[in-house]
Amino acid sequence: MSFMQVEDLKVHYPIRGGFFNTVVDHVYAVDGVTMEFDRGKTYGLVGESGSGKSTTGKAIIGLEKITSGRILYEGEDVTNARRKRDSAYNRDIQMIFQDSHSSMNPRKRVLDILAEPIRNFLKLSPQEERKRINELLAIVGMSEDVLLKYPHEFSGGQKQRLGIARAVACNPKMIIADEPVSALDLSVQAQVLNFMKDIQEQYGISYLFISHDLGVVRHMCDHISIMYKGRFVETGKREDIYTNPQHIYTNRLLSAIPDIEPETRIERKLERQQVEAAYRQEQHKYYDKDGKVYPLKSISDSHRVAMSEDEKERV
Amino acid sequence: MSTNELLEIRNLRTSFRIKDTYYPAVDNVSLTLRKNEILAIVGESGCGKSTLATSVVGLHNSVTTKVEGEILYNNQNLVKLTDEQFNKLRGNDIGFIFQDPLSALNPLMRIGEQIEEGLIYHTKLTKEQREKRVIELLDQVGIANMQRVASQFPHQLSGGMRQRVMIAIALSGKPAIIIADEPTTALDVTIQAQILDLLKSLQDEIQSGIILITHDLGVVAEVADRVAVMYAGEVIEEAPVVELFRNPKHPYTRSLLKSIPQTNSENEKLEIIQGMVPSLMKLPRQGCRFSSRIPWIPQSAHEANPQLHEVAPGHLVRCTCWKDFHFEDEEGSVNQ
Amino acid sequence: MENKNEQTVEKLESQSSPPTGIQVIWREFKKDKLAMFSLIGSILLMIAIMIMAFFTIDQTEVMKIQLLERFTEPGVRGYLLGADEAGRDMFGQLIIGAKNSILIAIAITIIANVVGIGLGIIMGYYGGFIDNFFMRIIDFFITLPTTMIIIVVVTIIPSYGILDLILIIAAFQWMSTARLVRSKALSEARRDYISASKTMGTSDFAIMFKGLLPNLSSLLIVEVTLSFAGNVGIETGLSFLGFGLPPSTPSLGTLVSYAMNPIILSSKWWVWLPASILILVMMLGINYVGQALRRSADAKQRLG
Amino acid sequence: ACGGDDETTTEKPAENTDGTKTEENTNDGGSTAESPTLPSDVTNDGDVIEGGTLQFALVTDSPFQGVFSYELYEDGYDSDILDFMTNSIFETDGDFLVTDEGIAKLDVDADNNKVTITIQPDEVKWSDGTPMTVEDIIYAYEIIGHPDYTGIRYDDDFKNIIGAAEYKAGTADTISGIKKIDDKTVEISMTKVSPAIYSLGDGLWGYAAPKHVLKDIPVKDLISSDAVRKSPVTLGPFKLDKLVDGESVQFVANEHYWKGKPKLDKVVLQVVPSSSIGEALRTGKYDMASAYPTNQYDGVKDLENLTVLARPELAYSYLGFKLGKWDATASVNITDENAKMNDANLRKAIAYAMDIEQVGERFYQGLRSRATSLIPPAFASFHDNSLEGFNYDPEKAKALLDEAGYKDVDGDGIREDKNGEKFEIRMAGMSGSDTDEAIVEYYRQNWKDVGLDVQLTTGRLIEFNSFYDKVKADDPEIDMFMAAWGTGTNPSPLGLYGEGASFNYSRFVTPELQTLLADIDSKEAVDAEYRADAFRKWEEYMFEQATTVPTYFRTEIIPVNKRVKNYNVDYGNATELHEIELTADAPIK
Amino acid sequence: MWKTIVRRVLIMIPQLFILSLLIFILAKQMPGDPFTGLITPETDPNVIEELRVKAGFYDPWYVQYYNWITNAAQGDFGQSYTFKKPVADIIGDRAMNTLLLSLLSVIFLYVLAIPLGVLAGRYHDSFLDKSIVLYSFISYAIPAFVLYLIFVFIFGYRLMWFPTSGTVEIGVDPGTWSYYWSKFYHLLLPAASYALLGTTGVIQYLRSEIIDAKTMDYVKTARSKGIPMKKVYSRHIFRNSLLPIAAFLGFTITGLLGGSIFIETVFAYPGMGKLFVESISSRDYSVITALVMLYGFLALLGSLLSDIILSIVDPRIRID
Ligand SMILES: Nc1ncnc2c1ncn2[C@@H]1O[C@H](COP(=O)(O)OP(=O)(O)OP(=O)(O)O)[C@@H](O)[C@H]1O
Ligand SMILES: Nc1ncnc2c1ncn2[C@@H]1O[C@H](COP(=O)(O)OP(=O)(O)OP(=O)(O)O)[C@@H](O)[C@H]1O
Ligand SMILES: [Mg+2]
Ligand SMILES: [Mg+2]
Repeated sequence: MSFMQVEDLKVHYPIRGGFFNTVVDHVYAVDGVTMEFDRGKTYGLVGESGSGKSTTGKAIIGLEKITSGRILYEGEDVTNARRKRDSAYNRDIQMIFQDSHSSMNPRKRVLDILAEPIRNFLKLSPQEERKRINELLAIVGMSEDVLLKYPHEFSGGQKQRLGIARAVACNPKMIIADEPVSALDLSVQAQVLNFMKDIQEQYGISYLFISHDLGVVRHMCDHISIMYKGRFVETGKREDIYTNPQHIYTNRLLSAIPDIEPETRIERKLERQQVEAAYRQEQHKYYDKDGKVYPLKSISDSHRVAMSEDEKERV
Repeated sequence: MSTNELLEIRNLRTSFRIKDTYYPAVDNVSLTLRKNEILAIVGESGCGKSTLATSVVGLHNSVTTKVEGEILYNNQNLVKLTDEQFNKLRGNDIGFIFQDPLSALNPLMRIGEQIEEGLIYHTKLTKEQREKRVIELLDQVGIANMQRVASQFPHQLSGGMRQRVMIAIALSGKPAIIIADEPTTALDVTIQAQILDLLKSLQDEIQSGIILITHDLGVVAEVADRVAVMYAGEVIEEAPVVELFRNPKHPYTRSLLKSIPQTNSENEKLEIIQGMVPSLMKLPRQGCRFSSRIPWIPQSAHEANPQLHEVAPGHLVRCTCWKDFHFEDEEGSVNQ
Repeated sequence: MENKNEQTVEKLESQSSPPTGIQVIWREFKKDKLAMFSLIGSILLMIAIMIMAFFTIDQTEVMKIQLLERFTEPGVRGYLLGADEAGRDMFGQLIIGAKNSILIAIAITIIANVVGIGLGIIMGYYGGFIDNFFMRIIDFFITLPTTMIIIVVVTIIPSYGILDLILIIAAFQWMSTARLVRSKALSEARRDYISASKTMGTSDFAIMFKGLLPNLSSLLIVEVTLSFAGNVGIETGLSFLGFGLPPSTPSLGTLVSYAMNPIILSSKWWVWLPASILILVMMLGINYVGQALRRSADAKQRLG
Repeated sequence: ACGGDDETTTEKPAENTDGTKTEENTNDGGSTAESPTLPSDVTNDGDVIEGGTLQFALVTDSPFQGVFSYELYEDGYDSDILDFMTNSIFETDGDFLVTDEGIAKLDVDADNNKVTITIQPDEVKWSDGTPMTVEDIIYAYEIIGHPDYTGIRYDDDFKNIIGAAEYKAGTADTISGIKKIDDKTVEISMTKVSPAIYSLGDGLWGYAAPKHVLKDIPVKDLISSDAVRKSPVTLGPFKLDKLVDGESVQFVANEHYWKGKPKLDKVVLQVVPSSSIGEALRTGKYDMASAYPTNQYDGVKDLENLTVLARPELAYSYLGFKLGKWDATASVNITDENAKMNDANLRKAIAYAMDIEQVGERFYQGLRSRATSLIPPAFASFHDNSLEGFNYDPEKAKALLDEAGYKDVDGDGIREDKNGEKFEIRMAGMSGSDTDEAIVEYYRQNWKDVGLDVQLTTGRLIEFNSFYDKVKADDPEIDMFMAAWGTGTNPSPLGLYGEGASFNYSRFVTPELQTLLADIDSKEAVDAEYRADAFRKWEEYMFEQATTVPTYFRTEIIPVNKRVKNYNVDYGNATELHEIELTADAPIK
Repeated sequence: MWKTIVRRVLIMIPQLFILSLLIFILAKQMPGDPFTGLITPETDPNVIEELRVKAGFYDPWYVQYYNWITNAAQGDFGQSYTFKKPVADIIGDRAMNTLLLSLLSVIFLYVLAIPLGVLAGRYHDSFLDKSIVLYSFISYAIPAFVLYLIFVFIFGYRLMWFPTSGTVEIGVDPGTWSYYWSKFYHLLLPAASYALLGTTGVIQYLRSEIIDAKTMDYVKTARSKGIPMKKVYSRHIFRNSLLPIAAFLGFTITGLLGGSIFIETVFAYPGMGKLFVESISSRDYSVITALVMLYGFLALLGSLLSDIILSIVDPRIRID
């Protein structure tokens, strides 16, 4: 049973303008997103830049104001409580940031960085705190002598691992990972991804894994949602998405992913061009007259796709 | 130099001065670019790809940078050219595309002006002719409303459009060589695909040689003809694209390929490369530079002074360690 | 498993220091001889002034009027820098004046910067309404003709002395700091480490003043240094216009404004010139120090 | 007092618009007696040139206001400018008393409280050529008395003219007391006539207004009219030719001047800041300067191209003691017997302890000297030469203090009061130049030498406006205060020391003093001898009481370029402007 | 664009209103009043009292304020107590003088500072750069008015190259060529002195802007086009660094107005700054308040001007 549900989440940013600098419009950064999370599973969130992925993640963890919608955690409505700093919710939901470098205070030593959540949430004695930190370092495979260093003295991968160590410090139930590897080189990316999987296995953490790299998402996630302009166009199990994509946007995204098969690149290019042409011709069918994505309709137990009413009939 | 060869880089070494000492960031690199081919240079961040590219166009700060070796183009050694001589080639014979098109475009200049600028110095076209050419170029890179875009400023365009403009600038002199330094890294996948397709089709059109710098092996597989893999300032492997992906030899290349999440790797662990690329000042200058990251391979497997060896036609590999290489867990033992 | 190797690599890197900390500043000073010279010179000068003013010079003695010593020339009868029209020792006045001016400038700098930095960080961190509200106030303050208002206020205060002067000037000096800090805090607050701290339950106050503030420190050092130099100037200017401190409280400003008397300007140089030169030297020194600090805060312009 | 005298207005604090120039330092000067080194006239050799242009520097740090009408101006600098182009209808002697030599003759009928003014020459013309008539004299009264007049000259004195109040109230069309007898004569009836009438007091007005020009301009618009601001029609030796507002004026000779056409062609008057006047004179930019700052005497003292003339100023500085309060409702001064400073010996001791001689010598190069009485020596007939003043004598001061019971009981060098309690005197002083600050510090040292602890009210010298605010309000923080009075040409002390005088800042009144003051302006005092005697008695009384201790007499210096042929600044026989001649085309450098 | 300007102007109204309240109350708090200056034995104290009553100084402050602000809103700032003229007339003349002085100063300043800043940035770290930086620091560090005094002394009196007071020579007729020359001639020394000491900001800003610009990617792009270095500097680096300087203009003028007090005092130039100091000592309330309002207004205008210029020269900033 899912331990956390997000219901019809909306985050709208006002656009000010006009003569008196009043709100003239809104950016519909997140515009009605519904998700639920099971323990120990990874949920992928994919979409092009600006589609609202990060905003969704930040709204869930409480970094953004929610315009409307609800978040239920262990059966309780935490929509408002989530912004309270020392709530259980805050302790149980943690985040890993895209830019590992900027996610650590450059003026703080690793010791203080790792200790921050422990001091806030666990209230341990100094010895216990130190013990916990050493455990964390062991988990991410670093020795104690890094504690006195500053973040800039680490490589990207190391920093990202420290970021993960910090996120797991208080045994969270879920970690929101916002593009945790997109700034990393291939080999380092592999390190971090492996590592995230290890931890998940060990502690049963759930991930909300945000990325625009469909290859990585496929590798990591059990369940994937494709996002476009603040809404989901398609959501389903990994297989649903990769083997049976329904929405034209999903198709287009999938066809654009480069593959490391040079032999078949000519075919892929042709296919890509076909999908692109189809997308251009048929996209009106997939979006309403305001260019918005239609509501999701289930097409199987796990697989839901956005479609208009008439489209649905056709299916 | 055969007629097919556009550019030949021989033993290029580019060093940066840091605290009064010169550290080579590109060390003894030799490469050849042929007509109508895309030569991809891949490698991890900091391995010297951009340094190499900038050396070819002579954009290094001469005070803090030392460029040695030869870069032969049209029977001239580019390394020896003065800035003025180089200016005749830059923008005319050699076009350059930068990674981040936003910062690479002058924010205060109209797009049209920026494309036109090179033409002023390299052609004798009149103002009208130049303007016509700008429109043509924009058309060529697939921008629909050329007229309007020409009169806009960079910040008014989307990322993909900006990169197209950068390409138009690079194309403006009908260059024989185009150097593209990570042209798609800042872009979304769908846009990346469009830009790559554009580059490919342009190349068919204008028959120039392209050096494409990237760290994304997927991109390489999509467009490159030949690939050079760099590690720590050196080229460690060079091969035609299919050969490289089918038959990678160097341990680094092999590890790299294994670390890409694959369709079938879903629940498996990815292969990783231990450690990290040493920083410029701490690069090992002796022996196989990759050896420290594969410590389970005995030192004896490495060459004392690793050289490029041709292992198949057009396929070069540095050092002999590839012969003894196996992945760490393939033997099941872990060297602590 | 793989950690062993990493540690060796890390060890090589070592020597822990934050990216823009004291070490960078120190390196910058070592590179720039002039800045180093200015730093040491300014510090020594100020220390010397303070020591002399507090320990070796008797203010009542210096300020005693001795009509017979009127306009005594430098070097005569032990008057190192001569005497003014009331026969008061110029050297003593210079030291006491410098002490007063420096202390005033320091006090103004501290008050204005504490307010400016505090407010700036709060504005930048919270943004939104709080930011807007204070921004309007700052906008208002910035358009105020500061010199004029200060003059009006000065004429209102009945017995106005050093403390009043400090408070009045400080009241009009915090805005630019607040603005600068706000804009930096605004961009800094968008960085992920702030978000990270929020998700880890740190209180807003701790984030602002323990997390964010240290990251603005290099900028602030520059700001504080240069505003210190500016504040020496303001006091001088007010004295020149006749709205500064009374002559019984010598300051560099009062000494310099003796130059307004044409006779003193043209033939009694020892009355006004030493103070002018002291101001020049001090400000120059502080500016060179400030420039080096600024370079160390801005990686692009660093020398070393 | 009469409001229309140029000499007085230069003394006014009103001119001190820049805050750094207060009475104290603009018109520094000393008594003639003490600075004999400087002459009051020059005679230069050399051949006189035909005509020529006199370059005149008006020393001020702010622009002049440019109200060129005696009835309306309030700023001293405007009167300096007016001097060149207007002429009082009366001439005065060395005591500033009206003589018979002017355009008009004054006849006083003291018994009937009437005066008659008669135009003497056959024809006097305004600068535009229109003849002057008695109507013009009357019109001046009608301006001041007019309901729309907002200036300062409609005062109690003016109300002395019969019918002035009714005219002011708008209930009468003319001032009934002013009667035109014929084209040359006017008769003015007054409620009372006192000796002050000869000093142009009692409401008598010394100027004529060009009625033919002004009559069409409503009185309330006069002050902004071109007839006052830009092209005044005047009676003086020169007439206004060109004007740069607030900065400079060019005059040309008035061919209609009643004493004959001036010898100069032109006068150019320019505002020069006090900080640069010395240099300007040195480099020969100007022939003379008005109100040359005394503390810059050094700057001109030794210049070859100049002669520095001097004359006593009609002013004195003083140290006043607060002895009571002003009762605003009853408009009287009330002396408080128990006032802290109500001990003549204490006051005298304070005065004897001041080393005024040294201050005058050192800070003012002898241009200020110890004042001995409350009447400046310029009023030769009224000034009491026999008074010695409180010459610096610290021993005497100590003796007086001991005698009065102010003794140092706790041995800290500072005297305690009669009851043996801490005794601190608070003095208010007006801020001005740095010199003023130094001088006050010096006096405080002097007082400390005799064991008196004098502290400054507010801890520093007080800016002019606040100073008068505080002194006027009898601020309890003030035990004594240093200030100065310009006396004007009418030395009558009633307005400054009388029971009902709000300017009597020491608030000292006694019946005896009342009588003495009344005597000075009594009917009997119309007799000059009698009046002089009354003055002296009052002076002696004030010296004995020492409630207002005169500190300095001041000497005004007037640097004059050596190309000016003859020039005399003595009040009695000053060179008239139309007589000035030059010996070179440009000032000598 | 127009909308923004109109909006900004509308925002000025409450700002100016608050400023007016502030300065009015402050001004009334000053000890003394315009009539204190009339104190002399020659003046009847009752006359002074009467004048005070007539001027409304005994009314409650809000009544005085109301009367004043309602008139001021209609452009009538009252009469100057000192000059007996409408305040607008006096300030009008003086403001004109100050604006002329400011304008010429700004021109001189830019003419001097821009080449120096450009050179310092172009030859960053060279001897030339160091000399320029030294000069700019000295000009900042030196107590300005001392140098002004020395200039007046040397150039005005010792060398007699320039007039030392006033705005125009007496005797030249308004409207003639020599009149304008005389005006210009009177402005020359103060404006040049100001410019000489006021360059620090512009030089420092330009210099670091150019040093920054040199490392920008777009400069690399320009070089990769094969444009001669000279042209890279002129078309890209200088242009991009200089454009923001244009926006400084508004602020520079505002700053200059503030500094005008010193210049005008030393050079005996009758402008607003000097008028202000004079009015303070004569307690000429109506002039003080009107002047502060004018300064405030000009400051607002200056910043608006800066924003407008910036939005014109920098296409990234759009105000609409
Ligand atoms: N504070 C904000 N105010 C206004 N608009 C915002 C704000 N933050 C985000 N947006 C807008 O909301 C939309 C969604 O942004 P979001 O960062 O969630 O996208 P994303 O999918 O994470 O993109 P990327 O892949 O680039 O990180 C974008 O159009 C963005 O411009
Ligand atoms: N101007 C410079 N001065 C000193 N060192 C430099 C300079 N430019 C680059 N380097 C160093 O040279 C090495 C190679 O840098 P280069 O930019 O060529 O790498 P790259 O392969 O292009 O990396 P990326 O993928 O991150 O662009 C790096 O270690 C870098 O730190
Ligand atoms: Mg994002
Ligand atoms: Mg690179």
